[in-house]
Amino acid sequence: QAREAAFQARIDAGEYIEAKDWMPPAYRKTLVRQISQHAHSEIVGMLPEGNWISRAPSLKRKAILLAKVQDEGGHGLYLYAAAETLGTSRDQMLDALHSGKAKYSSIFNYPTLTWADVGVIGWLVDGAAIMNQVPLCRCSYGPYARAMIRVCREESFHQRQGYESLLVMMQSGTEAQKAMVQDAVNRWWWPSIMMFGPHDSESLHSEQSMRWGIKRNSNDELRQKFVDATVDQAKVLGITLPDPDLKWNEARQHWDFGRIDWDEFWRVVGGDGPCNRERLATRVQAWEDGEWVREAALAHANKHDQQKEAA
Amino acid sequence: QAREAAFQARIDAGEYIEAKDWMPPAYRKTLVRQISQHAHSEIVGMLPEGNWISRAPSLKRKAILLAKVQDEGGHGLYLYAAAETLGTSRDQMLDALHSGKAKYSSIFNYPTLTWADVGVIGWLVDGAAIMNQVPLCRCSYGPYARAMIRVCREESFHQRQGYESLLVMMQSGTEAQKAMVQDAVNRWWWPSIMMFGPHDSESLHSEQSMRWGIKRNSNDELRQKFVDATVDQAKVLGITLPDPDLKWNEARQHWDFGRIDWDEFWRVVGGDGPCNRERLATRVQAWEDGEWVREAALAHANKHDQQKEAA
Amino acid sequence: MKLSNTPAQRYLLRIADAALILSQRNAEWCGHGPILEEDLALSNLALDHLGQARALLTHVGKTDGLDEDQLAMLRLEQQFLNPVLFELPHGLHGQRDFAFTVLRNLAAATWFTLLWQRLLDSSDAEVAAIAEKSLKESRYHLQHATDWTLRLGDGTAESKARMQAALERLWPYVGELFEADAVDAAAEETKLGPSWASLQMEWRAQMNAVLGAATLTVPKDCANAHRGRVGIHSEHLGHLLAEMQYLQRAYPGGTW
Amino acid sequence: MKLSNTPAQRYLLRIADAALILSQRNAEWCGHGPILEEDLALSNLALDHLGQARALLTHVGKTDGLDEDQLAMLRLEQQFLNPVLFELPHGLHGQRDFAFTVLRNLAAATWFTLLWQRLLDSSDAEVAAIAEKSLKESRYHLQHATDWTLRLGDGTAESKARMQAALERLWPYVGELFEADAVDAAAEETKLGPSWASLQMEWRAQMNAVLGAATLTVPKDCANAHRGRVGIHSEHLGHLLAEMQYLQRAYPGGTW
Repeated sequence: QAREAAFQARIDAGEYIEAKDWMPPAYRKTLVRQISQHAHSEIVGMLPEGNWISRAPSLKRKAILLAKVQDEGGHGLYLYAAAETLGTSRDQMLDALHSGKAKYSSIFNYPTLTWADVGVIGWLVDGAAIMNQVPLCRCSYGPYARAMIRVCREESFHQRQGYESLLVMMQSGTEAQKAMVQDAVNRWWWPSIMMFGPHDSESLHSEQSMRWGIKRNSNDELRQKFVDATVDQAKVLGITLPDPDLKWNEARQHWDFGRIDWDEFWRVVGGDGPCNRERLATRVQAWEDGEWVREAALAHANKHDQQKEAA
Repeated sequence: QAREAAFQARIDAGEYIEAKDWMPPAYRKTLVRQISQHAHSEIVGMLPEGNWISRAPSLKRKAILLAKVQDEGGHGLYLYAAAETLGTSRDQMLDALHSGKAKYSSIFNYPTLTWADVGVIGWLVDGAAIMNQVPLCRCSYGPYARAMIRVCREESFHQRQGYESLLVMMQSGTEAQKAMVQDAVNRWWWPSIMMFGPHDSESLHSEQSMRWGIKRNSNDELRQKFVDATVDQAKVLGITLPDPDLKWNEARQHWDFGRIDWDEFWRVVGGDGPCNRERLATRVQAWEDGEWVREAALAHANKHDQQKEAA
Repeated sequence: MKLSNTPAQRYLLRIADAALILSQRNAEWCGHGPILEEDLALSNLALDHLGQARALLTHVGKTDGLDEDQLAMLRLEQQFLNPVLFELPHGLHGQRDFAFTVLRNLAAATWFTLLWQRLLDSSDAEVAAIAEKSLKESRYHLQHATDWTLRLGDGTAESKARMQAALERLWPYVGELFEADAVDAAAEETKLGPSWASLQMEWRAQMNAVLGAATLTVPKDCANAHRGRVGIHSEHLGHLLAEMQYLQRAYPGGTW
Repeated sequence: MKLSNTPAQRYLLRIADAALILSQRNAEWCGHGPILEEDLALSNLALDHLGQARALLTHVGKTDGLDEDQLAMLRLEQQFLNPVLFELPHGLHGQRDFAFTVLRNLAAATWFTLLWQRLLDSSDAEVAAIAEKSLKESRYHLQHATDWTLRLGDGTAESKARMQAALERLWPYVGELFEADAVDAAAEETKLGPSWASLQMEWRAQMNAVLGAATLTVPKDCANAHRGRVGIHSEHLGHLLAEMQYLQRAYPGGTW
């Protein structure tokens, strides 16, 4: 009891909690869930964009995309490492992903259908992710906060690259390219603003997470911030956001936007999005196909250790 | 001894030998080898052309190609059936193919690299095959001769289709298409004239096969006939055959042609052609992948029979 | 590609593309079948669907002066209107899963048979004529796919497990075959053809009967998430088209 | 595509295309590696090779006013000059065989390291500069591939069997790396770079050492039947290019 109060006091004082510090089991559990989910999202998130590496339209774009997807894998790596400081192994977390117990960001259950999707994911999806993640750089758990600082720096870079690639197509491209960009925006806009999660009134866990300094802003707050920022960027691009209800609200000093299709949101979260089954099956297959490699690496390391001991 | 003489007399009289007739073991063995090799060639021969079905440039060409490759499978079917009349099962023959014991035509160890290869295979490879096969329609073994009549009819059709597709490209196509046709002819010409086998002086088995009425013309005779026929067709097409020594010999009333690279011929026959390993591996994999299907079909048939008996 | 994209054209393109893309998929078995006879049967199936697609594409393009190859080889992915079911690869990662092939062909043949039957009464005489020829083919395909479903469902323990797994993979995609929308409603209105939703009951009854006889368990339905019919496909179609259209695009202006 | 196709261009294109096509292949692992760390390592390898290819292509195209993308995206298959080894798929039928990937990367890194080393002395200063940067990368690739060859060759019975099988599949393609021809001779003559044949002894010595330490058996040599270096490829390159070049061809005149 006293320990909990002391713990809460440290958080309230803005101190970082470190791996060796005492923490309430529920805090630990919440963090493992959140960090591993974030790590899984990076790993599964490699697949939709990875789908276009072989078909990137220029060598420069291919290099940028390959480096970006690689960065996502890197984010996965240091997020798993951050979660491991809380006492859960990477294999345990992967088991939870592969068995369907752990979640990953629902956005990756949509398919990438054209090259413009790659740019739009950079602009909108990474943009929304950054809005969600920047506050986590001040998260109360030190290892997570430090991982997020690195993640956010790279994500902003990706977001600018994505936006720039769209700008090139919209400003110097052919009509077919412009149509491709608009089509991609039409498909990704609503899923992107769903990335902030349900309305505050429907959001579980939020209050406790706020108190623990794991969450710093409400879903609706961040969503509004994202919409406000994006509307201007869309104008510069010269594309139309697919929401007829989008308009400036002078009183609120914010952009109003239309009703989100929460049925779709929950359907995709629940497993019935266009790609849920395939994404998971792809990860599971990669894992299973790689089993003999992991086994051999382990066997080799063991042999090698024995030889060293024997020597 | 007397039986052998009587057998030879029947052949000399131009009679057909049928499955139930007595025949010398060596005659049977030679036929099984030759017919199964021919059947294997049809099956393996589906692969190089099959490589272009997904990429055929028009729906009409796709339909023609698909039908053609299907015909080859059909030829395989009735050739296996003809060989089975000699007491060897299809599974035994396939085992021999998959283990590398049985051969198939070496021409299929070359890759199909452009769409024009499909037309050139029709024109040159099927053309050479027909030269080899037409005499077999009068082969002494009835079931084989009858199978060959059907095979030859379809092969001539394929040959005309192949030639026609080249003609369209050469007469109405773009420069890039014409270059593609010439390139394909450059690659397939020499392998095609190697299809008639080694020079008569080097050819094993030939004499006995001639006496048995399994072979009716010598390799060099057929090769010359093929070259003579093809030179004119090449002129109509407007392509150059890649042999600087090709010229009309007034005295022989035939076309002279350059030295064949027998080293290459024997290398490919011996297993070191560009595609030998892959062709065989592909067939073996299809067979292995299909094992559960064949087992299930058998299990189902057995169950079904038992149910009928029980009823 | 100046296609007017009238509702009638879109209705027919959905069918034409279903046949075309399924043909492209089934042709991938050519030379790789588990049994030579089956290799031939799948090529035959691919040929029939290719023929159906050609007839419909030719008909659809006529008013806009577009031929079958312009429609097949020069449309972009978003302009293909087949339901996603038809574009799925046979196996997830390059493999060919014969169980999936058989079950998709069963689902497709059941659906095509019902559809052609109704299209016999199309107000478009050309469509009715195409349906008449195609119906005979699809009935044969249905028989063939039914036979194999029974054999493999009620074969060995392994074949049953493979069939059930393939069925689970396939099932989320069948919903799209029966969604109602404006294109569909317009076709019913003009008597061009039936709304696809109206085929659903009969399709389910037939599928349940065959799958039941094959000792397979029909999976639970899930909400349909697929919208190939309005040009929003899976990630697989783009790869398929990259191959299918490559020559026409690499050799522009060619005569083939 | 108005490439002069001088012997010097062809010599450099062989190297550029080797790097480009190998990059395309290794990138296929992105998101599918057996271990996350290896996923990243293979992407990194692909990125390095892509960078090498871009530098060389840019250099090769300069005199003809062609940029890297025109060379990469608009050449036809017969104009690619990489040895066939680099275009082979990781597994025969769509699968990714990590054993093959490791061994090809070992063969490639050994070869690239020797080649870049000699190209440091190229009479073409630009080539020498590219070689200097690339050599550092290839040395790292070599270390990485060597580590994995040892691990998997001398790991479990299964991994050893897989490695040996992959080695048998790969070996018929290595001969092409060391064939001498006129393009090669001209490069040696002008000191543009070494004849590839001159790398052979050292390559074999290094490979034998690593494969031996990995308890693998070096297969018997066979006559080289492959001629990718003069534009005669395997059936695999066409499929790879259909994907790689699709967008440039489907959206002509685009700015990316």
